[in-house]
Amino acid sequence: MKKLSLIPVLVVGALLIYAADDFPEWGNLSAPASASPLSSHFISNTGFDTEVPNMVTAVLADYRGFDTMFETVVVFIAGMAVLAILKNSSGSNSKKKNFHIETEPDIIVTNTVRLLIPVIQIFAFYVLAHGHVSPGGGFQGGVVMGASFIMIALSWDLEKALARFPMDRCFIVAGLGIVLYAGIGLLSMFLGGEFLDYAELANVFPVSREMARYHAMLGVEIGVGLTVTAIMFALYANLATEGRLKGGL
Amino acid sequence: MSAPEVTVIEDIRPLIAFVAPLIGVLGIAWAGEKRKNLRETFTFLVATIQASVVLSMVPILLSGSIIEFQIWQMFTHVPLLLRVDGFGLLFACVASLLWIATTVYAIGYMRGLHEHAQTRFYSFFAISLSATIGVAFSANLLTIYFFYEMLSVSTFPLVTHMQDKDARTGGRTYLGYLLFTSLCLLLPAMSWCYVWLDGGTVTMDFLADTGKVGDFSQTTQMVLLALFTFGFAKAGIMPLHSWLPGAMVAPTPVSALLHAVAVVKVGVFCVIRVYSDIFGIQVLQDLDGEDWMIGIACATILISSLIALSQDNLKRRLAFSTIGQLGYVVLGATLATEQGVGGSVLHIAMHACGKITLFFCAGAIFVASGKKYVSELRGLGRKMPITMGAFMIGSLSVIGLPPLGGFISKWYLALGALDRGMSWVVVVLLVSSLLNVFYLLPVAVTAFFRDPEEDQDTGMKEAPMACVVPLAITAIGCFVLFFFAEPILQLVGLSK
Amino acid sequence: MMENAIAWILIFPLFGSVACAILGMGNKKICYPIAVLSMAGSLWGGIETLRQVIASEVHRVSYIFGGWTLDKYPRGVGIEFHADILGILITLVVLGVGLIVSIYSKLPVQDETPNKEPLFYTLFLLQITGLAGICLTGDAFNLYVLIEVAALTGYGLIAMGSKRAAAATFNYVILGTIGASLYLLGVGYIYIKTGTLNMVGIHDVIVANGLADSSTMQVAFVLVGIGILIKMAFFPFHAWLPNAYCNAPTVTSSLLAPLVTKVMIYVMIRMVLSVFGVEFSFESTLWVDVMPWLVVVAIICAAVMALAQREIKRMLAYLIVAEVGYMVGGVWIYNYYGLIGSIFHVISDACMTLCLFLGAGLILRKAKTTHFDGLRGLFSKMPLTMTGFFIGGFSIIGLPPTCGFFSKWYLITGGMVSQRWEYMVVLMFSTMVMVVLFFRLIERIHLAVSESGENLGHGHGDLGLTKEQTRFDEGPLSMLIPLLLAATVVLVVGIYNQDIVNLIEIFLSEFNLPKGVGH
Amino acid sequence: MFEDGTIINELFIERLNYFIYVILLLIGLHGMIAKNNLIKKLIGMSIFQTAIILFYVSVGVKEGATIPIYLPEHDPHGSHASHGDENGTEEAVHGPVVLESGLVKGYANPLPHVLMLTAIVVGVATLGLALALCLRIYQGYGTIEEDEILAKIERQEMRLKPSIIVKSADSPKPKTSNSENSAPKPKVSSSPSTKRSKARPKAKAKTASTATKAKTSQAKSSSPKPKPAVSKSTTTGTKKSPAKPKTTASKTAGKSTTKAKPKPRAKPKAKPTTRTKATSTAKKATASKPKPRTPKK
Repeated sequence: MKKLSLIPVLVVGALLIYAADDFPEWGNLSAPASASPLSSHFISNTGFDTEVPNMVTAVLADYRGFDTMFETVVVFIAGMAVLAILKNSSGSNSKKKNFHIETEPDIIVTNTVRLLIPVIQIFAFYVLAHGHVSPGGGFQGGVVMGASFIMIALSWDLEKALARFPMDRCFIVAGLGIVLYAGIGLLSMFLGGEFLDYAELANVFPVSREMARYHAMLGVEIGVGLTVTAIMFALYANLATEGRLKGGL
Repeated sequence: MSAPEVTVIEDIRPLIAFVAPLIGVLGIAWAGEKRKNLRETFTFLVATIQASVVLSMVPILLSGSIIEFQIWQMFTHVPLLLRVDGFGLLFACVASLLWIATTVYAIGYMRGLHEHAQTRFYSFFAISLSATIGVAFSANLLTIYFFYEMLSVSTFPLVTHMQDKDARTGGRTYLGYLLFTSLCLLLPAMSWCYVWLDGGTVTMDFLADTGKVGDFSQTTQMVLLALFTFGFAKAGIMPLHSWLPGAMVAPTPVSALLHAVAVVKVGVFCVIRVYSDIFGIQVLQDLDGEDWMIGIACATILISSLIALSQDNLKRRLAFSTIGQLGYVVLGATLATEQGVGGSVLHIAMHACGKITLFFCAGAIFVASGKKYVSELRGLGRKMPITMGAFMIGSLSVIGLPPLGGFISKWYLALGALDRGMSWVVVVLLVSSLLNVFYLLPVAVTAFFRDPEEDQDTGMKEAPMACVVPLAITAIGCFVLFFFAEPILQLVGLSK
Repeated sequence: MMENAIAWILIFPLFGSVACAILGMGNKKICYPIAVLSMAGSLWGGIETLRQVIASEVHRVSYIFGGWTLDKYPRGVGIEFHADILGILITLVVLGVGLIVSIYSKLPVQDETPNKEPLFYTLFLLQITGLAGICLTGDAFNLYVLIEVAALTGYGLIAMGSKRAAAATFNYVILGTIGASLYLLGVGYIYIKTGTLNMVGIHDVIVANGLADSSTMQVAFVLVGIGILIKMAFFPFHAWLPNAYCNAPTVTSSLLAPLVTKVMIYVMIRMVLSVFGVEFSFESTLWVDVMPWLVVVAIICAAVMALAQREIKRMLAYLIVAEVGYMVGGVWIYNYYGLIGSIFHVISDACMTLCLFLGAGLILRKAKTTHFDGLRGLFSKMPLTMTGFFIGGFSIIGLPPTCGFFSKWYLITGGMVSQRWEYMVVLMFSTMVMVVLFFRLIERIHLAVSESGENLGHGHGDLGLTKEQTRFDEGPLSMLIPLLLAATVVLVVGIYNQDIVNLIEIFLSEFNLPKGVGH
Repeated sequence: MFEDGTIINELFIERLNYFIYVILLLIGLHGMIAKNNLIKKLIGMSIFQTAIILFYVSVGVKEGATIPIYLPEHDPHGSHASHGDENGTEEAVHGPVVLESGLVKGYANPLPHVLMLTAIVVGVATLGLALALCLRIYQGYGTIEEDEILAKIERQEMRLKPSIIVKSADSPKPKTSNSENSAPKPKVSSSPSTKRSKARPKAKAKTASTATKAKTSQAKSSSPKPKPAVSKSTTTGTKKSPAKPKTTASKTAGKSTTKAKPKPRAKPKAKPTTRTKATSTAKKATASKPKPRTPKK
């Protein structure tokens, strides 16, 4: 069986190597991908269209904002699906495993974490908000934020983390993130543009059309950040406890 | 097969004749097992409506026009079109009139035997008749196919009515043959015509597109002819005949109407349509390999008659007889002469009347005495004189003796054969008539002239009135048809 | 509102799903009406878009998200929704099926996944969002994202089923990820050569730069093609499908079975026709020579495996695999009629599979099993369900006037025009297999005979069952009505096939497809 | 050695990234297909996706270009050093401008990065979901080795199979005590088979199963008959002919194509009466099974 599985693998490999011969050279400036009107438009016009210095953020949240909305939805789906799979699923084999730790959490660890957490969370906000000018954005910020809650769960126990961020609230926050994202799109649609045409927000906010895009992007990133934060923590909490949400690692 | 200049009348009546039974099904199902009389009233009512609608169209046809009604556009260029021409109307008349008789008979038969699931029986019976009328009034090949399949499926619950092991075997053979041929032979053949004829604009209309198949090469034409002939397996041509004896597990009214009239006649009706209205007489006569088809039809006639001789089960014997008689009809179509086709058309009516009488009798015997086998019938003629008398008449009609209907159709068939210069076909006809005598007459003779067995219960008498009256009527019909051959031919438009 | 109808198609279920997730925490009962309403709203958007598409001169609606309109910006800067007739037709199928299933879902979801209704409906609506998006999107990468949306929700929905569902889903995850990743890789190959992700843009660049002979594009075609074939459960890659659909909850299988494979076939048609173009796909690759034979193998194997099953849902799952073979074959026999047949079969197969799975769900609910041994007497117990179920069955066989007949007619005609006899023969073969499958089922239900052929009753219609077992006992109306609705749709699509085919012909008229001799 | 046009030059110098990604991709693919452990499959999946990410990012590389963030001199808001954006009027004066075409080559292509951000997120989501499935599978079957799961599923199905038959068979005549007695029998007899089917190859089990199959099919065929005088273990029961069940059994055995449902006779010594016992033996069997196999690896 293992030998057999090599056949498709090698066939795929041969195909890919065959095609690689035809690729433009690595880093070639005149390669179609780099020289296409699309790429040059993104590079030359991002500032003009949106005033965002970070092209990746602009492409992510505005030019291809629709993609990113569904990307957020994918994260949301992952959380919902994991919950759906693991909820009430305690099977026969799960009870023999009991990791309940009787000892108190280590004082050094907890105190260090206590100090670290505000820093991490502020850093998360920074990554999120500063995504316009430096690498960063909603996903990255959200993951860092989610990590801070996971850290609580790791150093104390899951109950403490869940007390701060209960599972119900997790999903409400995640949902709100999507509502925020899609809501901004919807609002711009009601203002006369297409769905996600942030420029239309200039009709109600005292900013130029470009700056409207700029600010709406921040709103969108916050939405992404909310969803990612909540789902990252929810994923951890569910996976670590097989969906029972108590005990755990 | 229609006269060259015709006026076309738009009329909804063909649709009414088709839809009436379908609506009737709702009433039948609603009445259900609890209100038997109401249910059977519905059946009777629907049958009467259908027959009267069909009959009401006869004067229009006789005045030289045809009726059309388009239901909907199926494909580009191909409408689901109902058209009433003489041939179709004749078949519709036969089917719907005999349905009335069968309804009455079925009431007697089913109640006499206390059969189960009579609601289902009557419902699907009505659907089958609806499909039969649909076939009769179809104006093109796809329309006919449409109703043909409807008939195949709607008769399945009737064939498997007994719901036991035999029913399963019979049902499997039945559907296996019919659906295999229609889906695997007919569909490609139709698709072939549709694609390769005249730039895909051919509707395969029976009126407008006659003879267009002649554009194909001889080989292709021959393949198409074979596909169509065997594709309509309801016609029971020899290698594809065994569904018919298998379907005899059904209750007798089903065998009587469907397997003597509706289903098998739909088969030969379709074959005639293809031969005379898709290929056309001229194209067929020019086709080299067409003699093969005549040979197959003749072989069917002879072989089935020989098999019928060896059957002891009365219904099976009649079934094989039916196969032989269907061979006559196909033979007439393959002869591709005016006279031959006329003979085929007549034989549909004549044989329907004769064979349904025989089946009615077989059923009546079963109801009255529970006997199924020919060898058990000794002396029965004295107990059931009307039944056996009708059986005698039916037999003679099928054999083809004047003054009974069967004679005329055979006469025309023979004329058609002579037209083509195939005298050997006439010989086949004679030999098979002789065989008919051998396997049909002994039944009546045994019943009338042999002494009853000793242990026979003496209390036996005629079947219920509801059974006897229809068979008497159809027996009389065999006489009457003898004198109505000419009007029928005039209706069909062949009489010059 | 009207001009954004195409966006509303996705917005309704998207917001509906979030509403289910948030509001459903408090009150589980609210999820069902939300789902039905958002499906209805979405369907409205679909119908409105269809109207716009038909009304427009070029028969397509282009909608670019974010206001990156073509008059001011180059094509492909924003993400485009590109609704041509084909796309919007399949979208309507998705939405219609979604609406019917959402109505159907009330009781089975309550019973089969207790306390998980909000989760279920969230994933359900997002599944529809993903599938509808796949049909509409005009961006190759956005298509990948939407495929993953549909796939991930599908995993979640299936895994809520029986215990075995988890293992089945895991297989699905692995194969599905391979498929989607290969597609993604293929898109990367396209991008490296064309520098754009917009489907129209890709096609323009391929034509303008003459990329047909480029080995990169050839491999991209293979990668995209195989990725899609895995996703649509084409025969050698079908392993994930039967187990996943059999063990899924009733509603899940009724939703996924009609849609997922069909939508992926739509993606293949779209890739072949609109993205790579007719010349590239059919003239400069070997697929035309190879695929019909693979299709032959696929249909035969799937049909034979379906024959071996003794359980309705599993049998249907293999039937889907066979049907996928039909449609793929219809595309690769490469002619006008084959494509009409393929597209129309996508529509009709969705309807009839829906019919069958809804029926199977009702049978499971009332008869407690879908194994052939437990079905005797169902005709008298639940006649309406059986009518609906077998209308779907007859459609699969291809009996008129169900829609299955008409699609099969076009497929056969296509095979005839291309003179692909092997395809025609295999169509006939599988048709006969389907006759056997469904009439065997009818036998098992209708006759008092066991499989090995013994009589079970006393004769005279006695099925060997008690009175209670044959008494009229239909399923709940909320399930029965959707089934009958689906059965009606099967008939209506059949009867009005000409209207649909006319639309398909408008779509196909812009491609240069061989029509056969004399056309 | 490295002249232009040689394959080595083509592949290893100019397109080294593309070569490496292919290798990674193949490793991942092989892991997904061939590995037996579900977690290892997931690791393969991650490698696979990462390889694709590497490919995309390689596409975005431009020689001599910097990251796709505007340098201060190109910043749409102007240089941060000289101008604060303290008031809105600034933009009108110092509005953003389109970058000159000559400068475009100075920035890397942002699009692949954006796409890969999306792909990463999708990968994470898939991975999370797949891990949850693994947990669920582990809960259900107590293992994450694929072949063991398959074996367990097969065994469960087999255990399920007679119960379906029994259900449908005894349902028509629930009153007759005889058929009730006979009905659970195949269920019980099949439970120890869990051990057997584990121990011996499938084909052998199939042949051995014929006898019990006869029994079960007999139960299936005979119990709904009107005559309740059908006793299960002997062949005297059926009125028609005692030979009949045997023939049908062989027929069904011949027909069973896809899955062997081995139902060997109950061993005389192991006669568990309850299900729990059966599962415990099954567990034992699985526990003992991997041991001989692991050293092979």
